[in-house]
Amino acid sequence: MNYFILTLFDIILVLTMLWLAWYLLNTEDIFKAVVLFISFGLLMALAWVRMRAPDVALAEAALGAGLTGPLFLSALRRMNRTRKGERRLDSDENRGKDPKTGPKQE
Amino acid sequence: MEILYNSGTLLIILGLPFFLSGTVGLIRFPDIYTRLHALTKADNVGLGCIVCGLALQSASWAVTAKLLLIWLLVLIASSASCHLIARSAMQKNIQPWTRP
Amino acid sequence: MSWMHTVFALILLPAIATGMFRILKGPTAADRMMTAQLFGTCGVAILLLLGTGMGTPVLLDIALVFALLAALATMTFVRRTWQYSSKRNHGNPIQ
Amino acid sequence: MITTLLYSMTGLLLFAMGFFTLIVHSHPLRKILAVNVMSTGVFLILVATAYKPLGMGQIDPVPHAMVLTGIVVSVSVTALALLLACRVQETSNLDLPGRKKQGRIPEESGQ
Repeated sequence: MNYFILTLFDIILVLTMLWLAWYLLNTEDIFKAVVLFISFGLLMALAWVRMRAPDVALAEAALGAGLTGPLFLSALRRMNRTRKGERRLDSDENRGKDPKTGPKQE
Repeated sequence: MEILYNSGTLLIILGLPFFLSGTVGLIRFPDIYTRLHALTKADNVGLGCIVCGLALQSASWAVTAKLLLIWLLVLIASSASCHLIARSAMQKNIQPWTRP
Repeated sequence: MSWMHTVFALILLPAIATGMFRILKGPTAADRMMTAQLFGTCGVAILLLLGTGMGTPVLLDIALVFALLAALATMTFVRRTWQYSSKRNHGNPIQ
Repeated sequence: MITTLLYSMTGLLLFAMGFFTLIVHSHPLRKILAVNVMSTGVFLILVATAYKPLGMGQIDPVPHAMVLTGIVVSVSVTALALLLACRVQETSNLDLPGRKKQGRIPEESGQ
Protein backbone atom coordinates (compact mmCIF):
# COMPACT_ATOMS: atom_id res chain seq x y z
CA MET A 1 0.00 0.00 0.00
CA ASN A 2 2.73 2.42 0.99
CA TYR A 3 4.77 1.47 -2.07
CA PHE A 4 1.85 2.19 -4.38
CA ILE A 5 1.15 5.59 -2.82
CA LEU A 6 4.80 6.56 -2.94
CA THR A 7 4.98 5.61 -6.62
CA LEU A 8 1.94 7.80 -7.29
CA PHE A 9 3.70 10.58 -5.37
CA ASP A 10 6.75 10.07 -7.60
CA ILE A 11 4.72 10.32 -10.78
CA ILE A 12 2.96 13.54 -9.75
CA LEU A 13 6.24 15.03 -8.54
CA VAL A 14 8.07 14.18 -11.74
CA LEU A 15 5.32 15.52 -13.96
CA THR A 16 5.17 18.75 -11.99
CA MET A 17 8.94 19.11 -12.20
CA LEU A 18 9.00 18.60 -15.95
CA TRP A 19 6.15 21.04 -16.49
CA LEU A 20 7.84 23.59 -14.28
CA ALA A 21 11.18 23.19 -16.03
CA TRP A 22 9.55 23.59 -19.43
CA TYR A 23 7.92 26.88 -18.49
CA LEU A 24 11.02 27.99 -16.61
CA LEU A 25 13.13 27.61 -19.72
CA ASN A 26 10.65 28.99 -22.24
CA THR A 27 8.87 32.03 -20.79
CA GLU A 28 9.77 35.43 -22.16
CA ASP A 29 9.69 37.08 -18.75
CA ILE A 30 12.96 36.52 -16.92
CA PHE A 31 11.51 37.36 -13.50
CA LYS A 32 8.88 34.68 -13.95
CA ALA A 33 11.66 32.26 -14.81
CA VAL A 34 13.51 33.12 -11.60
CA VAL A 35 10.42 32.55 -9.44
CA LEU A 36 9.78 29.28 -11.23
CA PHE A 37 13.39 28.33 -10.53
CA ILE A 38 12.89 28.91 -6.79
CA SER A 39 9.84 26.63 -6.87
CA PHE A 40 11.84 24.14 -8.91
CA GLY A 41 14.50 23.98 -6.21
CA LEU A 42 11.81 23.21 -3.66
CA LEU A 43 10.45 20.35 -5.75
CA MET A 44 14.01 19.09 -6.22
CA ALA A 45 14.37 18.89 -2.43
CA LEU A 46 11.20 16.79 -2.34
CA ALA A 47 12.65 14.54 -5.05
CA TRP A 48 15.86 14.01 -3.07
CA VAL A 49 13.76 13.12 -0.04
CA ARG A 50 11.86 10.58 -2.10
CA MET A 51 15.09 8.99 -3.28
CA ARG A 52 16.16 8.49 0.36
CA ALA A 53 18.96 11.04 0.20
CA PRO A 54 18.22 13.36 3.14
CA ASP A 55 21.75 14.76 3.19
CA VAL A 56 21.44 15.92 -0.40
CA ALA A 57 17.99 17.27 0.38
CA LEU A 58 19.38 19.28 3.27
CA ALA A 59 22.07 20.81 1.06
CA GLU A 60 19.52 21.53 -1.68
CA ALA A 61 17.13 23.15 0.80
CA ALA A 62 19.85 25.36 2.21
CA LEU A 63 21.66 26.23 -1.00
CA GLY A 64 19.31 25.62 -3.90
CA ALA A 65 16.13 27.03 -2.46
CA GLY A 66 17.53 29.46 0.07
CA LEU A 67 20.60 30.99 -1.52
CA THR A 68 20.25 30.75 -5.29
CA GLY A 69 16.90 32.53 -5.43
CA PRO A 70 18.07 35.74 -3.72
CA LEU A 71 21.25 35.60 -5.83
CA PHE A 72 19.22 35.55 -9.02
CA LEU A 73 16.87 38.26 -7.78
CA SER A 74 19.76 40.56 -6.91
CA ALA A 75 21.44 39.95 -10.24
CA LEU A 76 18.16 40.59 -12.07
CA ARG A 77 17.78 43.91 -10.31
CA ARG A 78 21.34 44.90 -11.12
CA MET A 79 20.96 44.02 -14.79
CA ASN A 80 17.60 45.76 -15.09
CA ARG A 81 19.04 48.87 -13.52
CA THR A 82 22.02 49.09 -15.81
CA ARG A 83 19.95 48.29 -18.86
CA LYS A 84 17.88 51.42 -18.48
CA GLY A 85 21.02 53.51 -18.27
CA GLU A 86 20.63 54.34 -14.60
CA ARG A 87 23.43 54.50 -12.13
CA ARG A 88 24.16 52.01 -9.48
CA LEU A 89 23.80 53.42 -6.01
CA ASP A 90 27.05 52.07 -4.64
CA SER A 91 29.21 53.30 -7.48
CA ASP A 92 27.82 56.79 -7.86
CA GLU A 93 30.59 58.47 -5.96
CA ASN A 94 33.31 56.10 -6.99
CA ARG A 95 32.93 56.17 -10.71
CA GLY A 96 31.39 59.57 -11.28
CA LYS A 97 29.98 58.68 -14.65
CA ASP A 98 27.52 56.24 -16.06
CA PRO A 99 28.92 53.44 -18.20
CA LYS A 100 26.29 53.99 -20.82
CA THR A 101 26.26 57.76 -21.08
CA GLY A 102 29.94 58.06 -20.32
CA PRO A 103 31.35 58.24 -23.85
CA LYS A 104 28.84 60.90 -24.84
CA GLN A 105 30.13 63.33 -22.30
CA GLU A 106 33.69 63.13 -23.46
CA MET B 1 -2.83 6.47 23.53
CA GLU B 2 -5.28 5.44 20.84
CA ILE B 3 -7.36 8.53 21.51
CA LEU B 4 -4.32 10.77 21.12
CA TYR B 5 -3.37 9.14 17.83
CA ASN B 6 -6.88 9.39 16.41
CA SER B 7 -7.31 13.00 17.45
CA GLY B 8 -3.97 13.75 15.82
CA THR B 9 -5.20 12.22 12.58
CA LEU B 10 -8.37 14.27 12.88
CA LEU B 11 -6.34 17.47 13.30
CA ILE B 12 -4.25 16.66 10.22
CA ILE B 13 -7.39 16.04 8.19
CA LEU B 14 -8.70 19.36 9.50
CA GLY B 15 -5.55 21.11 8.36
CA LEU B 16 -5.56 19.84 4.78
CA PRO B 17 -8.58 21.91 3.55
CA PHE B 18 -6.84 25.08 4.64
CA PHE B 19 -3.96 24.36 2.30
CA LEU B 20 -6.24 23.38 -0.56
CA SER B 21 -8.47 26.43 -0.07
CA GLY B 22 -5.37 28.58 0.16
CA THR B 23 -4.30 27.36 -3.25
CA VAL B 24 -7.78 27.79 -4.70
CA GLY B 25 -7.98 31.28 -3.23
CA LEU B 26 -4.60 32.15 -4.66
CA ILE B 27 -5.83 31.15 -8.10
CA ARG B 28 -9.34 32.52 -7.95
CA PHE B 29 -9.16 35.76 -5.98
CA PRO B 30 -9.11 38.99 -8.01
CA ASP B 31 -6.64 41.16 -6.13
CA ILE B 32 -3.21 41.06 -4.51
CA TYR B 33 -4.58 41.81 -1.03
CA THR B 34 -7.24 39.14 -1.17
CA ARG B 35 -4.65 36.65 -2.42
CA LEU B 36 -2.47 37.62 0.52
CA HIS B 37 -5.41 36.89 2.79
CA ALA B 38 -5.82 33.39 1.32
CA LEU B 39 -2.09 32.74 1.58
CA THR B 40 -1.82 33.61 5.27
CA LYS B 41 -4.69 31.31 6.18
CA ALA B 42 -2.88 28.41 4.56
CA ASP B 43 0.37 29.36 6.23
CA ASN B 44 -0.81 29.86 9.78
CA VAL B 45 -3.85 27.70 10.40
CA GLY B 46 -3.20 24.88 7.94
CA LEU B 47 0.37 24.27 9.02
CA GLY B 48 -0.67 24.82 12.64
CA CYS B 49 -3.30 22.07 12.47
CA ILE B 50 -0.86 19.67 10.79
CA VAL B 51 1.90 20.42 13.30
CA CYS B 52 -0.49 19.97 16.25
CA GLY B 53 -1.72 16.68 14.82
CA LEU B 54 1.79 15.36 14.29
CA ALA B 55 2.81 16.56 17.75
CA LEU B 56 -0.06 14.60 19.29
CA GLN B 57 1.11 11.49 17.42
CA SER B 58 4.83 11.90 18.12
CA ALA B 59 6.57 9.59 20.54
CA SER B 60 9.10 11.87 22.19
CA TRP B 61 9.14 15.38 23.55
CA ALA B 62 12.12 16.38 21.41
CA VAL B 63 10.15 15.76 18.22
CA THR B 64 7.25 17.79 19.58
CA ALA B 65 9.53 20.69 20.43
CA LYS B 66 11.08 20.59 16.97
CA LEU B 67 7.64 20.59 15.33
CA LEU B 68 6.54 23.58 17.36
CA LEU B 69 9.79 25.36 16.50
CA ILE B 70 9.10 24.79 12.79
CA TRP B 71 5.62 26.23 13.17
CA LEU B 72 6.95 29.24 15.05
CA LEU B 73 9.55 29.91 12.36
CA VAL B 74 6.99 29.65 9.57
CA LEU B 75 4.68 31.99 11.48
CA ILE B 76 7.38 34.62 11.87
CA ALA B 77 8.55 34.30 8.28
CA SER B 78 5.10 34.37 6.69
CA SER B 79 3.76 37.25 8.77
CA ALA B 80 6.86 39.36 8.22
CA SER B 81 7.02 38.80 4.48
CA CYS B 82 3.26 39.20 3.97
CA HIS B 83 3.36 42.47 5.88
CA LEU B 84 6.27 43.63 3.73
CA ILE B 85 4.46 42.73 0.53
CA ALA B 86 1.23 44.44 1.59
CA ARG B 87 3.00 47.60 2.74
CA SER B 88 5.08 47.76 -0.39
CA ALA B 89 1.97 47.29 -2.53
CA MET B 90 0.26 50.12 -0.67
CA GLN B 91 3.28 52.32 -1.29
CA LYS B 92 3.14 51.52 -4.98
CA ASN B 93 -0.48 52.74 -5.17
CA ILE B 94 -2.01 49.42 -6.05
CA GLN B 95 -5.68 49.97 -5.28
CA PRO B 96 -7.65 47.29 -3.42
CA TRP B 97 -10.27 45.49 -5.42
CA THR B 98 -13.83 46.71 -4.96
CA ARG B 99 -16.98 45.12 -6.21
CA PRO B 100 -17.77 46.69 -9.57
CA MET C 1 5.61 4.11 9.07
CA SER C 2 1.99 4.56 8.17
CA TRP C 3 0.46 4.91 4.78
CA MET C 4 -2.13 7.39 5.96
CA HIS C 5 0.44 10.16 6.29
CA THR C 6 1.73 9.38 2.83
CA VAL C 7 -1.80 9.82 1.52
CA PHE C 8 -1.97 13.21 3.21
CA ALA C 9 1.31 14.23 1.59
CA LEU C 10 -0.05 13.01 -1.73
CA ILE C 11 -3.12 15.21 -1.26
CA LEU C 12 -0.94 18.24 -0.61
CA LEU C 13 1.18 17.76 -3.72
CA PRO C 14 -1.51 18.80 -6.28
CA ALA C 15 -1.95 21.98 -4.24
CA ILE C 16 1.59 22.88 -5.30
CA ALA C 17 1.00 21.77 -8.87
CA THR C 18 -2.13 23.86 -9.34
CA GLY C 19 -0.70 26.92 -7.64
CA MET C 20 1.70 27.15 -10.55
CA PHE C 21 -1.01 28.76 -12.69
CA ARG C 22 -0.73 31.87 -10.57
CA ILE C 23 3.00 32.08 -11.24
CA LEU C 24 2.38 31.71 -14.94
CA LYS C 25 -0.30 34.38 -15.26
CA GLY C 26 0.04 36.51 -12.12
CA PRO C 27 -0.41 40.13 -13.11
CA THR C 28 2.07 41.65 -10.67
CA ALA C 29 5.44 40.33 -9.58
CA ALA C 30 4.30 40.08 -5.96
CA ASP C 31 1.69 37.48 -6.91
CA ARG C 32 4.40 35.23 -8.25
CA MET C 33 6.51 35.69 -5.15
CA MET C 34 3.52 34.94 -2.90
CA THR C 35 2.94 31.71 -4.78
CA ALA C 36 6.55 30.75 -4.21
CA GLN C 37 6.03 31.39 -0.52
CA LEU C 38 2.94 29.20 -0.48
CA PHE C 39 5.05 26.52 -2.14
CA GLY C 40 7.55 26.81 0.69
CA THR C 41 4.90 26.32 3.35
CA CYS C 42 3.32 23.45 1.42
CA GLY C 43 6.77 21.89 1.08
CA VAL C 44 7.29 22.11 4.84
CA ALA C 45 3.94 20.39 5.43
CA ILE C 46 4.71 17.68 2.86
CA LEU C 47 8.12 17.07 4.44
CA LEU C 48 6.57 16.76 7.90
CA LEU C 49 3.94 14.31 6.70
CA LEU C 50 6.40 12.34 4.57
CA GLY C 51 8.82 12.08 7.48
CA THR C 52 6.19 10.20 9.41
CA GLY C 53 4.97 8.32 6.36
CA MET C 54 8.37 7.03 5.27
CA GLY C 55 9.63 6.51 8.81
CA THR C 56 12.61 8.86 8.50
CA PRO C 57 12.61 11.50 11.25
CA VAL C 58 15.58 13.25 9.59
CA LEU C 59 13.09 15.09 7.39
CA LEU C 60 12.15 17.27 10.35
CA ASP C 61 15.55 18.93 10.08
CA ILE C 62 15.07 19.61 6.39
CA ALA C 63 11.69 21.15 7.16
CA LEU C 64 13.40 23.26 9.79
CA VAL C 65 15.90 24.57 7.23
CA PHE C 66 13.05 25.31 4.83
CA ALA C 67 11.20 27.25 7.51
CA LEU C 68 14.36 29.17 8.34
CA LEU C 69 15.07 30.17 4.76
CA ALA C 70 11.46 30.67 3.66
CA ALA C 71 11.46 34.40 4.23
CA LEU C 72 14.82 35.04 2.59
CA ALA C 73 13.68 35.05 -1.03
CA THR C 74 10.58 37.13 -0.30
CA MET C 75 12.56 39.66 1.72
CA THR C 76 15.15 39.98 -1.04
CA PHE C 77 12.39 40.43 -3.57
CA VAL C 78 10.56 43.13 -1.63
CA ARG C 79 13.64 45.01 -0.52
CA ARG C 80 15.56 44.94 -3.78
CA THR C 81 13.65 43.87 -6.87
CA TRP C 82 10.28 45.42 -6.24
CA GLN C 83 11.35 48.59 -4.48
CA TYR C 84 13.58 49.52 -7.35
CA SER C 85 10.93 49.27 -10.05
CA SER C 86 8.58 51.50 -8.06
CA LYS C 87 10.98 54.41 -8.40
CA ARG C 88 11.16 54.15 -12.15
CA ASN C 89 7.54 53.73 -13.15
CA HIS C 90 5.27 54.58 -10.30
CA GLY C 91 2.31 52.31 -9.75
CA ASN C 92 3.21 50.13 -12.68
CA PRO C 93 5.06 47.15 -11.23
CA ILE C 94 7.30 44.92 -13.25
CA GLN C 95 5.16 42.35 -14.93
CA MET D 1 12.71 -0.21 -10.09
CA ILE D 2 10.07 2.06 -11.53
CA THR D 3 11.24 4.88 -9.29
CA THR D 4 14.80 4.61 -10.58
CA LEU D 5 13.56 4.60 -14.16
CA LEU D 6 11.22 7.53 -13.57
CA TYR D 7 13.81 9.78 -12.01
CA SER D 8 16.50 8.80 -14.50
CA MET D 9 14.20 9.70 -17.38
CA THR D 10 13.35 12.99 -15.68
CA GLY D 11 17.04 13.78 -15.30
CA LEU D 12 17.62 12.99 -18.96
CA LEU D 13 14.75 15.22 -20.07
CA LEU D 14 15.88 18.04 -17.79
CA PHE D 15 19.38 17.83 -19.20
CA ALA D 16 18.06 17.90 -22.77
CA MET D 17 15.77 20.86 -22.13
CA GLY D 18 18.50 22.80 -20.37
CA PHE D 19 20.96 22.14 -23.16
CA PHE D 20 18.45 23.24 -25.78
CA THR D 21 17.77 26.46 -23.92
CA LEU D 22 21.46 27.10 -23.41
CA ILE D 23 21.94 27.06 -27.17
CA VAL D 24 18.77 28.79 -28.31
CA HIS D 25 18.24 31.71 -25.92
CA SER D 26 20.55 34.68 -25.71
CA HIS D 27 19.82 36.31 -22.37
CA PRO D 28 22.72 35.57 -19.98
CA LEU D 29 20.48 35.03 -16.94
CA ARG D 30 18.50 32.47 -18.88
CA LYS D 31 21.70 30.74 -19.88
CA ILE D 32 22.72 30.49 -16.23
CA LEU D 33 19.28 29.12 -15.37
CA ALA D 34 19.68 26.57 -18.14
CA VAL D 35 23.06 25.46 -16.81
CA ASN D 36 21.50 25.05 -13.38
CA VAL D 37 18.71 22.91 -14.78
CA MET D 38 21.27 20.80 -16.66
CA SER D 39 23.29 20.19 -13.50
CA THR D 40 20.11 19.26 -11.69
CA GLY D 41 19.40 16.65 -14.34
CA VAL D 42 22.86 15.15 -13.93
CA PHE D 43 22.46 14.99 -10.15
CA LEU D 44 19.06 13.37 -10.55
CA ILE D 45 20.50 10.60 -12.72
CA LEU D 46 23.38 10.05 -10.29
CA VAL D 47 21.16 9.74 -7.23
CA ALA D 48 18.59 7.63 -9.08
CA THR D 49 21.23 5.00 -9.86
CA ALA D 50 21.94 4.62 -6.15
CA TYR D 51 18.30 4.32 -5.09
CA LYS D 52 16.91 1.24 -3.40
CA PRO D 53 13.34 0.98 -2.11
CA LEU D 54 12.49 1.09 1.59
CA GLY D 55 13.63 -2.08 3.33
CA MET D 56 15.77 -3.38 0.45
CA GLY D 57 19.10 -2.70 2.09
CA GLN D 58 21.41 0.22 2.45
CA ILE D 59 21.94 2.92 -0.17
CA ASP D 60 25.30 3.41 -1.83
CA PRO D 61 26.67 6.61 -0.25
CA VAL D 62 29.31 7.43 -2.90
CA PRO D 63 26.94 9.06 -5.47
CA HIS D 64 25.36 11.00 -2.62
CA ALA D 65 28.73 12.44 -1.65
CA MET D 66 29.44 13.34 -5.26
CA VAL D 67 26.07 15.03 -5.67
CA LEU D 68 26.51 16.91 -2.41
CA THR D 69 29.84 18.30 -3.58
CA GLY D 70 28.32 19.02 -6.97
CA ILE D 71 25.48 21.06 -5.50
CA VAL D 72 27.83 23.23 -3.51
CA VAL D 73 30.12 23.74 -6.51
CA SER D 74 27.12 24.50 -8.70
CA VAL D 75 25.92 27.23 -6.35
CA SER D 76 29.32 28.90 -6.25
CA VAL D 77 29.66 28.64 -10.04
CA THR D 78 26.22 30.25 -10.35
CA ALA D 79 27.25 33.13 -8.11
CA LEU D 80 30.43 33.72 -10.11
CA ALA D 81 28.57 33.51 -13.42
CA LEU D 82 25.94 36.00 -12.25
CA LEU D 83 28.62 38.43 -11.18
CA LEU D 84 30.38 38.07 -14.53
CA ALA D 85 27.14 38.57 -16.43
CA CYS D 86 26.38 41.73 -14.47
CA ARG D 87 29.87 43.07 -15.09
CA VAL D 88 29.66 42.30 -18.79
CA GLN D 89 26.40 44.15 -19.05
CA GLU D 90 27.62 47.14 -17.06
CA THR D 91 30.89 47.58 -18.89
CA SER D 92 29.76 46.84 -22.40
CA ASN D 93 29.68 50.04 -24.39
CA LEU D 94 26.46 50.15 -26.36
CA ASP D 95 27.10 53.50 -28.02
CA LEU D 96 29.92 52.44 -30.27
CA PRO D 97 28.91 51.91 -33.90
CA GLY D 98 28.52 48.27 -34.77
CA ARG D 99 28.01 47.20 -31.17
CA LYS D 100 24.32 48.06 -31.15
CA LYS D 101 23.04 44.73 -32.33
CA GLN D 102 25.67 42.60 -30.74
CA GLY D 103 26.07 44.17 -27.36
CA ARG D 104 22.49 44.94 -26.51
CA ILE D 105 20.55 42.31 -24.72
CA PRO D 106 17.27 41.64 -26.53
CA GLU D 107 14.22 43.01 -24.80
CA GLU D 108 13.23 39.77 -23.26
CA SER D 109 12.28 40.75 -19.78
CA GLY D 110 8.68 41.60 -20.49
CA GLN D 111 9.13 45.29 -19.84
